[in-house]
Amino acid sequence: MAADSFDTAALGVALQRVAQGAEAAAAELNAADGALGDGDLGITVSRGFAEAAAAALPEDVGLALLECAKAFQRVSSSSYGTLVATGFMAAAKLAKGRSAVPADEVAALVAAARDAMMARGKGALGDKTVLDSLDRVVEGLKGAAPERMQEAAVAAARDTLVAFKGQPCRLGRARMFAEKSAALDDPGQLAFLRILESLAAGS
Amino acid sequence: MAADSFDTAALGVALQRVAQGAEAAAAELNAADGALGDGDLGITVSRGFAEAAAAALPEDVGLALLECAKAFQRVSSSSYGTLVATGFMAAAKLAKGRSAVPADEVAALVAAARDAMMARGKGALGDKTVLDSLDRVVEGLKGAAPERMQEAAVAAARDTLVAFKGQPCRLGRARMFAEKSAALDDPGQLAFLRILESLAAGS
Amino acid sequence: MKKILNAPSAYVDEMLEGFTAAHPEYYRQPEPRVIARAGGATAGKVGIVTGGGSGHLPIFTGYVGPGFLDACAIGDVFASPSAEQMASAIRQADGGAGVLRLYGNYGGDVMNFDMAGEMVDMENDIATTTVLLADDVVSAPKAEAAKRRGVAGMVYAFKIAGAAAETKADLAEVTRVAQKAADACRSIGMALSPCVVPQAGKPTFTLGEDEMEMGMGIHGEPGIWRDKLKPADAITDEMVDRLVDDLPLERGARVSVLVNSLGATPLEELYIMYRRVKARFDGMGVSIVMPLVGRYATSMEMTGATLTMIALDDELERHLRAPAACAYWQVA
Amino acid sequence: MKKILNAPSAYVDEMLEGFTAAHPEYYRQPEPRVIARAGGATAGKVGIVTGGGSGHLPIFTGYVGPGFLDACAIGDVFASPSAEQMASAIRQADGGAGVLRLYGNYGGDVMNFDMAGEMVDMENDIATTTVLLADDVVSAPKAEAAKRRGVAGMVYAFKIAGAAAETKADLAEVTRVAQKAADACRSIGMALSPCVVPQAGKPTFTLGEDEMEMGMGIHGEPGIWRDKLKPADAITDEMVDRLVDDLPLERGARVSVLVNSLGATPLEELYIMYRRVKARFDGMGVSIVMPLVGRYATSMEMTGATLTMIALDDELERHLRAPAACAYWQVA
Ligand SMILES: Nc1ncnc2c1ncn2[C@@H]1O[C@H](COP(=O)(O)OP(=O)(O)O)[C@@H](O)[C@H]1O
Ligand SMILES: Nc1ncnc2c1ncn2[C@@H]1O[C@H](COP(=O)(O)OP(=O)(O)O)[C@@H](O)[C@H]1O
Ligand SMILES: [Mg+2]
Ligand SMILES: [Mg+2]
Ligand SMILES: [Mg+2]
Ligand SMILES: [Mg+2]
Repeated sequence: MAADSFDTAALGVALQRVAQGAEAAAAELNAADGALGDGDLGITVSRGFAEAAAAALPEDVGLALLECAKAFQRVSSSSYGTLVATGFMAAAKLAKGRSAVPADEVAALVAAARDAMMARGKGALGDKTVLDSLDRVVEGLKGAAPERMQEAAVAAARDTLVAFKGQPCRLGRARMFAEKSAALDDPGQLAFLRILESLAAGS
Repeated sequence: MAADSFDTAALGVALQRVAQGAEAAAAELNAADGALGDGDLGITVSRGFAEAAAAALPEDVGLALLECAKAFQRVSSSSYGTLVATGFMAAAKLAKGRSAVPADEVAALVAAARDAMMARGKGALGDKTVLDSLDRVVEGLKGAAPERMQEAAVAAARDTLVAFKGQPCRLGRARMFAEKSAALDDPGQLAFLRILESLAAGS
Repeated sequence: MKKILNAPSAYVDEMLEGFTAAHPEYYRQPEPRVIARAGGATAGKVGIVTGGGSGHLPIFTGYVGPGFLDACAIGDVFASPSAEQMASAIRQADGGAGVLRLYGNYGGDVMNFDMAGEMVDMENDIATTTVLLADDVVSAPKAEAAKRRGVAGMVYAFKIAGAAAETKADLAEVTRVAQKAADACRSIGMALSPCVVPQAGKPTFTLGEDEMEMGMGIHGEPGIWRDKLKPADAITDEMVDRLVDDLPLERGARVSVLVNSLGATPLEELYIMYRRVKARFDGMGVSIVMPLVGRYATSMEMTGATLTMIALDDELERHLRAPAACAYWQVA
Repeated sequence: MKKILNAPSAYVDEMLEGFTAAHPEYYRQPEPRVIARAGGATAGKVGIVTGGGSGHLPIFTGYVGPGFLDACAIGDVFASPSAEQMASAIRQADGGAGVLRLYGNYGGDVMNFDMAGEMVDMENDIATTTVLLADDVVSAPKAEAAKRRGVAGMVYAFKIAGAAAETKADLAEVTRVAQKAADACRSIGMALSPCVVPQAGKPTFTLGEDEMEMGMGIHGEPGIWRDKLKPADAITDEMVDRLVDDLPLERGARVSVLVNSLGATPLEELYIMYRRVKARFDGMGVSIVMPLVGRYATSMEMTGATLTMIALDDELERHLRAPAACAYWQVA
């Protein structure tokens, strides 16, 4: 994604990297989710990206993103899997019919994902979920030069965790553990950071 | 029972003594039964004799023995309780209509109890149960002078335990634990010894 | 193994109070520890009574109802009811055509039921017969089959004898059918963890964290072997093998089977077992009629399962399929 | 907490195989993880689908049957089914009159069922509505009642909505009745010991040897307090109090109540609780209609119980009493 635009080939490379990174982070994410929920988040993320990375991707970037959505739907029906699938689907709609998407549209794709995920999960910004990470990443990407985008995204995802330290989760299973969840990172936000880090690390 | 005959008053005194002795032996008997069965033998014996000792006894020795049978039936439906009730009932039949029973008839009463209990429980001599104790006590009592009868009975009950050391129980719950039961005293035989000991101790 | 109760000594009586309050359309407690059909005995019908210790619901008293039993005497947890209570149950069941005593082969129960029979014979002129359930193949070798204890096979005997009695057959005939059903049943159990008898307050037995015992009885009576927990299919295979060893079946035979939880083992796991049971009988060319999967004969919160099979002929199958109703099993 | 299974990953699929093999008169598995009525959808009738994680039998899929539900999507233990499986279940339930999605308010399930609704709307032109069960009074304060999770109250909603659909009422009307039933339900649970999710292989939570947790959810979600185990009457009193606090009842009101075991807690103890429930409602001048006592919504081998109450009017009572049949609950 350091180029001025990204195509299906670039998406494929990115998925490989994230699949590797997610695999490596799975135990950490399971543990984070286990402290507040059912402990399946690492499985969800690693299986989802492994499935997406293994999928044959059409040249149409929109259809390629749709394949990613389907991959997540196939392997996980946990909240995060469904949300990620929803996000990919929304981005797919925007990208449909094109064989490359300019770098300066990436923020719009992420914003579309964020909005669709908010609609799907009936969540609000500030609830301490992955939605907050997406929102900050959108802001961070706006106006960033193509070669700085990955770095900006990672920084935004990291800032999100810092910003929500001490606040309770207000959505999902973690909502039940107000006190405990305030002291801990939201597992979904943490997962998003690990995803972006593995994307950046490989490049 | 050191006299030449026994009446309801003597029976009442005997029941008091055995009730006390059974109470004292309850924990030991529960434990012995617990090793091979359901651990309720001490409760059965102590509750049964307490109930019998508390009963108002008619002068007719037969009817007095019948009250003992009913007392056991009221408070316990475990095997031993039912068998003891059966034994009292059989003795009651023999003693009915009399206000005193000569000492030299005691062996016959015990024999009647033994036979009724064999019929009720479909047990045989040699199965390592209370039946064997009764059988040896009958033999021990035969021809014993009135003042030696308690001693003879205790000795016979004690001999029974010795004689069956190493043999497996072949009736009741303990039957399921052939090996273990061979190494242990039959709880019902042990209970019978404690009953006779408390009878003798008080006199 | 934690229990919801008030005083342990009130466990059975409070249970029965709730039981009759919840199901007044089926059950009535005319006197303490005796449950009878809500509608009372049926004139001219052979009555069927059972009885035994508490802690096995729906066994025993749950199977009182039209097409099943007429009355039941209820003991303390895992303990026999008294002969007097059994005699009361017999009187409640009496519709003038005699009463069948149909219950599990446990020493205390047998002595008390025999005594009860003598009582009602003397006092009430009620003719009684006895059929003992002795379906647990592990509890004695085949040569001493009469010494075997009765477990979940009772459920089939209750259903079939109950249906025979509903036809207004006489006491000898109902007894014959009940004995035939009892003879056609074979059961085996396995346990994974114990239960707690309220008045004892401690587990009935102990098993290691990943151990199981094959053949264990419903009160924790010893089984055949104790070893590491095996996969469901291996457990089920051994159970099926032991049953058909004891009662060989020909191709084309019909059976019913009951995969029964002792309490804690969930339905999910019974279905995993039934899947294998079905495959095994399919493989033998034996067809399964009206399979039962669930909690039909329990040991409170014990973990484990029992497998019962009953070999059917036309007569037994007809009675098995006849209408019957209680709070736990309805056949329309 | 020991389990009878083969591979943990096969737990749900093997369970469903056994489930349909045992009850072919009720259930059919037209595709993996989707259970439909043996007889298929009823033309002209509103279909009702549900879905959710495994491990709660008879919930969810057990309540497919005449007078109850039409189809169900089944997830892994304690996990949502996929949107695709839910869409299949909706298609199986569709008799041309639209489909009601009736299920518990859990985040993952809601997202997937919403997605499934969009799918069948786009692909199959099936009109759908949603009613969420949110009966657990402990899971959110009354002001945020829409955030509450759904527990055993589902059983009443399935029964009542199912009866409404059987009358061939239209989708809006069935939805109205279902929502009314859902709104009339209140539940509370208490747990004594956890269960083991097969793929996780370890207990869902831990509680001290003589501790209980009041208000705990069916997956071990936290409750109101954790303390020494109390007597049955004290536990029951607190449960009743919390329910009628949340939904006050007048003298002369009618309710049905469900005293439900989470799995290991035996029937005996549910009856001890029901005895107290009955006394409490008697004391309030509230009558109990068709009480349910048993295992209607479980968490595998968890120890504990839930109490559900549904306030009835003539309409809800009529639907509650209407004929219905599944392998676990028959109303004639
Ligand atoms: N309704 C929601 N909207 C947005 N994000 C959510 C929502 N529910 C959960 N999440 C995010 O998903 C993470 C948990 O994902 P996952 O483990 O898949 O959930 P579960 O196993 O509880 O279904 C949370 O940490 C949170 O960031
Ligand atoms: N059928 C029988 N005949 C004779 N004695 C028996 C019989 N069954 C049991 N016993 C005696 O009773 C003792 C056990 O009594 P008890 O604890 O009351 O039995 P349970 O609790 O198993 O009903 C045994 O040790 C044995 O001596
Ligand atoms: Mg999770
Ligand atoms: Mg999950
Ligand atoms: Mg005993
Ligand atoms: Mg006993």
